[in-house]
Amino acid sequence: MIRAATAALLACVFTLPAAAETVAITGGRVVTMGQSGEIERGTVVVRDGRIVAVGAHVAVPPDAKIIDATGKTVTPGLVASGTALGLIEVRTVETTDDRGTSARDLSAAFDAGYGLNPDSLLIPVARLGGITRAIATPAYDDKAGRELLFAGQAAAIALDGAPMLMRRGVAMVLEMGDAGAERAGGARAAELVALRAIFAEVRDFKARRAAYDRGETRTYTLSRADLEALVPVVEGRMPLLVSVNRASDIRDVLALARSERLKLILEGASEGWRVASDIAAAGVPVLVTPVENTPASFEALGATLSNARRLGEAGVTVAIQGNGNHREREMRYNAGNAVANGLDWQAGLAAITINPARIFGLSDRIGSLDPGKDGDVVVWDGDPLDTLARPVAVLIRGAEQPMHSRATELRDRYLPTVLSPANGEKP
Amino acid sequence: MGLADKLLRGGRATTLTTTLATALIFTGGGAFAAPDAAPRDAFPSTYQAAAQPPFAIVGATVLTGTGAEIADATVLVRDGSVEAVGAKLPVPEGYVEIDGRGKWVTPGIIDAHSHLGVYPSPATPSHEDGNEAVAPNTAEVWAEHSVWPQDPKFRLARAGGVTSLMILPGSANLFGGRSVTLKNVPAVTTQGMKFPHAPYGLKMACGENPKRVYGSKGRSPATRMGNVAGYRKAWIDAADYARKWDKWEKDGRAGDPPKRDLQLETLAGVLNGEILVQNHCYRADEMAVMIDVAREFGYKIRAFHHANEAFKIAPLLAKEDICVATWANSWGAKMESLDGIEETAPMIDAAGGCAIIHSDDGLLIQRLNQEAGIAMTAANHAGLSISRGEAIKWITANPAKAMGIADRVGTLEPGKMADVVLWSANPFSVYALADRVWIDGVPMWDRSDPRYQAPSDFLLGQPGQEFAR
Amino acid sequence: MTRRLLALAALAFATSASAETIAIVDARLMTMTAAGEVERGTIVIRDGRITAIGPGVAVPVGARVIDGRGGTVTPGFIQADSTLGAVEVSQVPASADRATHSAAISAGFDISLGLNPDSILLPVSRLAGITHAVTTPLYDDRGGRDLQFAGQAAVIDLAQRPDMVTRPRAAMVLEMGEGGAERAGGARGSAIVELKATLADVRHFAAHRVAYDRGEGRPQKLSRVDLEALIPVAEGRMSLIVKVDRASDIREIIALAREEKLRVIFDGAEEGWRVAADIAAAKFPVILDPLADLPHSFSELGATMENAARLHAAGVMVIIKTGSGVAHRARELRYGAGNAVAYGLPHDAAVAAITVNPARVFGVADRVGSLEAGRAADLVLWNGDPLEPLSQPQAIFVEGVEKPLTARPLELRDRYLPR
Amino acid sequence: MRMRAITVIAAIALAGCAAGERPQPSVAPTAEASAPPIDRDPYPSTYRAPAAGQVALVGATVLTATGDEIANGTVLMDGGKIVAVGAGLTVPDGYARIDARGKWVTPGVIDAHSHLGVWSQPDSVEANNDVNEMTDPNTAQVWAEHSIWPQDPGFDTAREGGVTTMMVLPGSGNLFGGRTVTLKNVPSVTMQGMKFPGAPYGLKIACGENPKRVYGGRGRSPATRMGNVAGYRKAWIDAQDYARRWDKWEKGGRVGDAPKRDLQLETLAGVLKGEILVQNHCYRADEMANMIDIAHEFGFRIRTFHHANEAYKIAPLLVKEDICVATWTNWWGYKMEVFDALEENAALVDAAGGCAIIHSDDPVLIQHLNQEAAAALSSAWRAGIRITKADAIRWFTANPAKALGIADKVGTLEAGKNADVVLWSADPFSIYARAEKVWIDGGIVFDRGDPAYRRHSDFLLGQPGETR
Repeated sequence: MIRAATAALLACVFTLPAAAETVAITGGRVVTMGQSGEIERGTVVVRDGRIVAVGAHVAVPPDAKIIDATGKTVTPGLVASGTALGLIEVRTVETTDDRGTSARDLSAAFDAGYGLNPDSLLIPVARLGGITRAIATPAYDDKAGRELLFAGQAAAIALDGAPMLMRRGVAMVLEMGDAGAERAGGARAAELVALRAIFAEVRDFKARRAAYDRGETRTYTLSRADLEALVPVVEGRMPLLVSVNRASDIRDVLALARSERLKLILEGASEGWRVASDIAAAGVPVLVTPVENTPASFEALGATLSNARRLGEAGVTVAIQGNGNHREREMRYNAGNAVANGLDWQAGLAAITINPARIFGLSDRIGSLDPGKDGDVVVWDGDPLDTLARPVAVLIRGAEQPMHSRATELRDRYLPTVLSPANGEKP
Repeated sequence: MGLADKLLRGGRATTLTTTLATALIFTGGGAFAAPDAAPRDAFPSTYQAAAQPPFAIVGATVLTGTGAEIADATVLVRDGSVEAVGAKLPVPEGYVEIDGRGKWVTPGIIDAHSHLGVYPSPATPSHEDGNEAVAPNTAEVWAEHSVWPQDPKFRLARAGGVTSLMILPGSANLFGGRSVTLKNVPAVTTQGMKFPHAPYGLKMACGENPKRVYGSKGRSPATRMGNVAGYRKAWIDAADYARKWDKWEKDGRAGDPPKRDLQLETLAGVLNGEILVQNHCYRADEMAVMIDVAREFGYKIRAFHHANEAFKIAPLLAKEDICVATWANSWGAKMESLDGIEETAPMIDAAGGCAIIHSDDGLLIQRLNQEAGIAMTAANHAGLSISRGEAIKWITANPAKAMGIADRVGTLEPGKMADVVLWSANPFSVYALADRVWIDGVPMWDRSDPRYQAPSDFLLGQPGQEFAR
Repeated sequence: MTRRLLALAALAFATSASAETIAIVDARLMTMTAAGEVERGTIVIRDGRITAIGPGVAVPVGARVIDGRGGTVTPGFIQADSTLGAVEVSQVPASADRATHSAAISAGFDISLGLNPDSILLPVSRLAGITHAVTTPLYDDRGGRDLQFAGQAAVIDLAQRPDMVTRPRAAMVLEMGEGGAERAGGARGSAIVELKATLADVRHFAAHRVAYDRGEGRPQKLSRVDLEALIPVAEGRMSLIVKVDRASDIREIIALAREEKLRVIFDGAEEGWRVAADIAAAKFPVILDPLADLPHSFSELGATMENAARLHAAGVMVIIKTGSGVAHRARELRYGAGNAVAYGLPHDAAVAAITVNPARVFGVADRVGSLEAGRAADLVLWNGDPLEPLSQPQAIFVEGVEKPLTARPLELRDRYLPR
Repeated sequence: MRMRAITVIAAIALAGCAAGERPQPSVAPTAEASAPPIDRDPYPSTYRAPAAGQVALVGATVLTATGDEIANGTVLMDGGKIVAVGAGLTVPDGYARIDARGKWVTPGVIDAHSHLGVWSQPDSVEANNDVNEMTDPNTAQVWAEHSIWPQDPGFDTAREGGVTTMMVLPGSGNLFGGRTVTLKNVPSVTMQGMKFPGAPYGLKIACGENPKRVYGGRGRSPATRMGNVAGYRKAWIDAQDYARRWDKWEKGGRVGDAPKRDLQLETLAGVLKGEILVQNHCYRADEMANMIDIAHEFGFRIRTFHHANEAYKIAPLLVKEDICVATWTNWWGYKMEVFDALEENAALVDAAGGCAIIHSDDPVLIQHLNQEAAAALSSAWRAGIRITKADAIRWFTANPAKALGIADKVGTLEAGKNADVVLWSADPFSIYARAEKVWIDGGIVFDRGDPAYRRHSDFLLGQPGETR
C-alpha cells in the first residue's frame, strides 16, 4: 500500500497531460451512446484527438498505445451542464469568484467565456469523476441590489487544460420563479412583463441599429451591449436557459417562449414532472438535479426523486446536473440515483453525455463514441453511475489525462502517517 | 405495555449514572424539591415505541456494525430489541417472517450532524432557527427549542434509512448552544422525538465562521486568535461557576445556592463530563489547538465535525479518542475546506480512529450510505483495504459513539434497540434503496406501503403530492 | 391513509368536465336573472352545462340526482379585491406576487401573469362558495416607490386549472386619498394634478406612438409599458378602480372622472353612504367591506355597517368584498354579505353583491354570476341559507367542473380528528 | 326613553371620576415591618356598577353557558345579579318585564384577547399605538392598563357586538410583553373606571416568529426559537432568585433592608406565586409543548395559549395540563406559524374535553365573536363532531371567563353571577343576529333601539357620520 502511494505521489508530480496520440481502448464493454449502441466487448481507437473507429471487430493500429479495458466499461466523457468550473476556486473568497457581475449596465452581455481559469484545481477533481466537458454558466451577483434580469451567456469548455474554451454563447441564462421575481421587483408578473418589454426592445433595436446609432430611436432600458447580446436570443438562435421550478412558472415560461418564438432550455424544474407533457409538447429540454427532493422553497413543494424518470417517460430530453461548484463530480451519482428511482439506465447515462451535448449544440463534437467525434473517452472499473466504480482512464480530445488531483496528492502525502502512526503527527 | 419502560431500563447503565452525577452537582435531589437549582431533565422525552409482534428478517446479507458481514443471515427482533443475529438461525414460532433474500440489512443509519428541524424546508426566515448569531457565546440556547417536527425532511431522511440523528445549532458562534439527539419518528412535539436519555452535546465552532460573523460587526472575535481567547475566557468563567456550586454542595447546601446561569450551566456540564463537545473544526492546526484548550481546562472533545483536514493528524485524533465526522465529497466551498479529500474517513479508520460520515445537509442525509460507499471505494483505490463491514460503522456504530448512545444503538447486537434497515441491494451502491426501516422494532418506513410514507403536515394538500415519495 | 391519497389524487385531477348528467332537485334557486328566485326548482347539468333550470323541470333518465331539499342554489360567489392566486403565505415574500417595487413597472404590472393555480388557498375559498375572484394588485412601497398605479386586476376562477384567468386586465388599480397622496408627495392636490398630467401624457403617447418609437415624442415620465397599459383607461375602455374612503375624496374623483371621461369603480368608500346620491348619479359601482365600521384613519371616521344598505337604497350598485387584498380570509365573504343583511341590505341584494354585480362590473357576466340554461354550471348547492355560517356547501361547480369538497385544512383535520 | 338612557350613561361615565375612596392595599402593613409594604394594587378599580333595577327577560331561548338551551326561558336580574334562569318562570312583582319571545339570551360576550384602548382607533395614527413596548425582549415591567385610552371608539362597537368583558394585552413583539388588564366594557373617562374589580393580572408571553424577528432583525437575542427559550429561562431564573430573596426577608421577620424592588421581576415573581396568570401567544404545537416544559421546570402554570392554531394537534396534552386555548376560526396562513390552522381548532379542543375559546385580537372581529364561533361550530358539524349550541356558547362566555380568572363572577347565566347579559334579535349563531340589548351588572349599557347608547366615545363627537 505504501508502495502504491509513493508511486502515485511520483506520478502526480511528473505526469503532464499526454499529447494526443493514437490510443486503442480494447476489450471493454463499450457504451457508445451513439450509432453503435452498446458493444459487449469492443475497441475504441482514437487518433489525433478524434475517434476513428468503434466496434467489436476493430483492428488495433500497430502504433497505438493500448489501454486494456477487459472487464471494464467504456463510455463517452461526461458533460456537466450548469457548472462554475473555470470560474471559481473558493466560493467565499470573492476574488476567486468570476461567475457574475454586479455592474449595473451589464446583464445579457456578460460572457462566462471570458476569464476562464484552466489551472483551476476544481478541474482535475471533476475529471476524476469522468467529466471531460462542461458548460461554464454565469451566476447572478446581486450584492449591489442589482435589478438586471439576465445573468449572462454560458460557454462550453473542455477540461484538458488551456485553451479550455470550446464554444462561446451556448445559452443565455435567466433566472425566473422566486429569485427572478425578486430581481424584477418582487412579483412574477413584473418579470414577465419586463421580459416581454425587453424582447420588444431588442427586436426594435435589431431593425433600427443604424437609427439607434444616430440617436434616433426611442430610449431603450438596456445598454447597447445587452441589446446586441439578446439579438440571437430573439432570433431563436441562442437558447434561453431559464432556471425555474414551480409548475405554473414552467407553464408561464413555455407560453413566453412560444409567443416570443424563443429557443428554450429549462433548468431546475423541480415540479417539471407535473407539466411534463407540456414541456415535451414544446420540445424543450430540461436540466435537472434529480436528488433535490426537499420542498426547499414554495416553488419546489412538488420536488421528487422521480422527476427525471417522469420527464423522460413523457418524452422530454433530460440532462442531469451535478451538485454545483466543487461538487460536480457527484453528477454521475445523481444520474445513478435517478436510475435507482426508475429512470432507464441508458437514459441515465445519456443524461450526462449525449443529451447535454445535444441541448447545448455540441453533439457534432462530443457526447457519444462515434467516429469523427472528439476523443473524449472514460474507462470505468464498474458501473459509471455507481458509487462503487471509478474511472481508471480519462481521455479528452484523444489525450490521456492524469488520474490525480490536488486532493489525491494530499491524500498520498498523509497516507504513510495514517498507516504507521509511530511515524508521528506529521510526515 | 412495558416497552417504554424497557427502553428506559436499557438506557440506565450509563445515563442514570450521568444523570445522578448531574443531580449531585446541581441539585442534590429532585429538581422540583429545589426549584432554584437546575432540573435534571427540563424537557423530558415523551417518546414511546409502540408494541409490535416479534419478527425475523431471513436470508439477507447483514452488516452488523461490529465489523462482521454475515451472508444468508437471520435477524430476530423482539419487544423492540435485537434478539439475535447469525447465519441461518432458526426462526422461533410466532415470529413474523420477512424475506430478506437478495437484500441487505444494516443497523439504522445515524447522522451525527444534522440541522433538520432547525433549518427546515421550505427555507423561510420564520422557520430558520439554527443560528442564534447574536453573541459569540450562546451556550445557553438549546437546539431542541428550535426544532420544527414538521420539517418534511425528517420523512425524507427516514426513507434514506436514518433512524437517529443529532441536531446541532449552527456554527456562527464560538459556542452555538446545546445539541439534541432525536429518534427519527413522526411526532407533533420535539419531546416526542427526543432520544430518551441521550446526553446533550455542546456545539463549538472553530475558524472562519465566528470570526466572519463577529469580525464584520466590529466585535471580537475577528481573528482565529480572537476565537481562542473567546473559548478560554468562557472556560475560565465556567470553571469558576462549577467551583462555586461544588463548594455550596460540599458545605451541605448551607446558605443561598449560587445563582443559576444558563450559559455557564451548559459549560459546567462539559467540565463535569455530562455534556459532550461537538466541535465544528476544519483545519488540522486548529484541531490541535482545540485539543490543547481542552487539556488546559480538563474536558474532552467528543468529535470534530467536518474536519476536512483530520487525515493530517489522524494518529493524534486516534490517541485522543476523538471521533471525526466528515464527508467524502464536500470540499472547497471556503478556504478552510480547501484540503478536503474523499478518503478522510477511511484514513481515520486506518489509523485506528473513530470515523464518521455525516451530512450537515438535507439532501445528503438521505444518502449517507452512498457517501460512505464513495469514501470506501476511493480508499480502496488508494490502496487501503476497507471492508464493507468496517465502512458501515461510519454511519452506524461510530456516530452512536460520538453521540453517547452506543450502548443502545449503532449495531445489531442482542439487547440493542431494534433500529434496522432492510436495503434492496448492497447499501454502498447508488442503486440501493431502503425498502423498510424499523425504529425500536416499529415499522417506520416501507417503500411499498403508503401507510408508512405519510408526509409532514406541512405537505398535506400541497401541489405535487399526488404520490408518496 | 390510502383514502387520503385517493382524495389527494381526486383533488389534483378532477379538472376535466364530467360527461355525466346531474340534476339538482327540489332546491331553492337564486338565479340572479330576470327569472328571479325559484322557491322549489330543478337544475339539470349535462356535460358541465346547465341545460334546464326552473320549477317543474323534468329530471332526465339516468341523471345523477342531488337532493336539494331544504337547500339553496346560488351562482358561484365572486370575491372582488382579493389576492387569491398571487399569495401563499403573506409574510413569506417569495410566495407573494401581489405587488412590484420595480421602478419601471406601475400601470403595466399585470397580475394575471404568474398566478399560481395550485395555490392551496383556492380550495379553501371554494369551500365558502367562491368560484371566482378579482385578483387585484397591491402597492409595494418598500423601495420608497412613488409610482401611481398598483397595476391591472384580473378575474380568475378557482378551479385550480392552468388557464385560471377568466379575464385578464379587467381593471386598473389606483389608490387616491391618503395613500395616493403619500405616494405623490404628501398632498391630495399633488396626487390629482399628477393623475391629470399622467392622463395627458398617455393621450399624447397614444396619438404619437410612432414618433415615440423614433425617440421624437415628448419626454415621458412613465415607461412605455405603463403608457401602453393606460391607453384603455384614458379612452374609457378600461375601468379604473379607485381606492378612496373620505366623502370629499369620492366627490373629487367623481368630478375628475367626468372631466376625463373615466370609468370608475369605487373601492372601500367607507364614507360612501354620505355621498350616495352623487355616486348613484355618476352610475359608478362601489366595492365595499360591510364589516368596516371603525375609524381606522381620518379618512373613514364615518364608517358604518349600514354603508351597503344605504348605498343600495340610493341606487348604487354594491359589490361586497372581504377586507382589502384578502386571500386567506376570502372565505368570510358570505358572512360579510350576511352582516350587510343584518344591517339592512335586502337578502337578494346581498347575494347579488357577491355574484351578478361583480360579474357585470368586471365584464364576465356572460359566463358567471347568474344561473341560466346554456351556460357552464358555476354554482353552489348549500344546505341552508348561503349567508349563514351554519350552512355548508353540498356541491360546487366551477365553470362546468364539479369540485370536491376538500381542502388542505380538511386533510389536516382528518389526520388529527379523534377516531 | 332617550332622556333616561342619557342619565344612565352619565352615571356610568362619572363613575370613573367620582372615585373618592381607594380600596385598601391588599398587603396590610405589619407592625414590625421595617419597610413600607408593597402596594399590590396601586391602580385600583373605581368601577361602579351602572344603576341596576329588577329586570325580567321573558320568553327567549336562553343559552346559559352551563350546557343548557332553555326554550321559552325567563332570566331574572336583580341588584346587578342573576337571580334565576329557567323555563316559564313566574315573574315576581316589581320586575320590569321585557318581551323576549322569538329572541335569544346569552351571558355577556367575553373576549380573552383584545388590544382595544392600547391600539386605538384611528389605528392608522401612530400616536394611538401603545401596544408594544418593543425595546427589550423582556418588558414584564410594563402594564397594559397604562396604555389604555378609554375613548377608543372600538369599545363602543364591541359593546354593540355584545362584549361585556375583555382582557387587553400588550403586543407580541417581546418574549414578555407585560401585564394584561381585564376591563368591564363600560364607558368611562378613566381606565380605573373600567377595571374589572378583583380580576387577576395576566402576564403576556409570546412564542415564535414575532420576538425572534423583532430582535433578531436588530442583531440582538432572540434571533431563533432556541434563543426565545433561553430568554424565557434566564428570566425565570432571575425571578426565582428574586422571589427567594423576598421570601427570606419576609420569613426573617422583615429585619434589615428589604430587597430592592424590581418591577420586571415583581411581575414574574407574581406568576411563580400563582397570583398572575400566564397568557401565552403561541401558535405551533411543538412550541406549546416546550412552553409547558418550561412551566414545569420553574413551577408555574400556563393559563391560556392564545392564537394556538395547532392546539388540535396536542389537544389531550392541553386538556391534561388544564390550559385553555384561545383561537380563531377563519384566520390562517398569513405567516408560517399559522399555516396549519383549521376552522375546527376550537371544536377539536372542546371535543377532547378542553377549554376552548374564540377570541378576537382585532377591533372588527371582537364585534362578531358569535359569528366566528358559529363558523367554528359549523365546521365541527361538517366534520361530524357533535357539539351543541349550548356547548359552543361557552367559547366566548364561560371559557374566556375561566381563562381570565373571573369565572366565579361572570361567563354563565347562573343565580348569583353578575348580570352581564345579551339579548339577541335571533339565534346568536346566525349571521343575522344582532345584540339588541346589553346589560352589565344588571344595568343597561346598550340598546339598539335607542340612539343614545351608540357611539359614546368623545373622539367621534362632531365628526362626520356621528349621527348615524
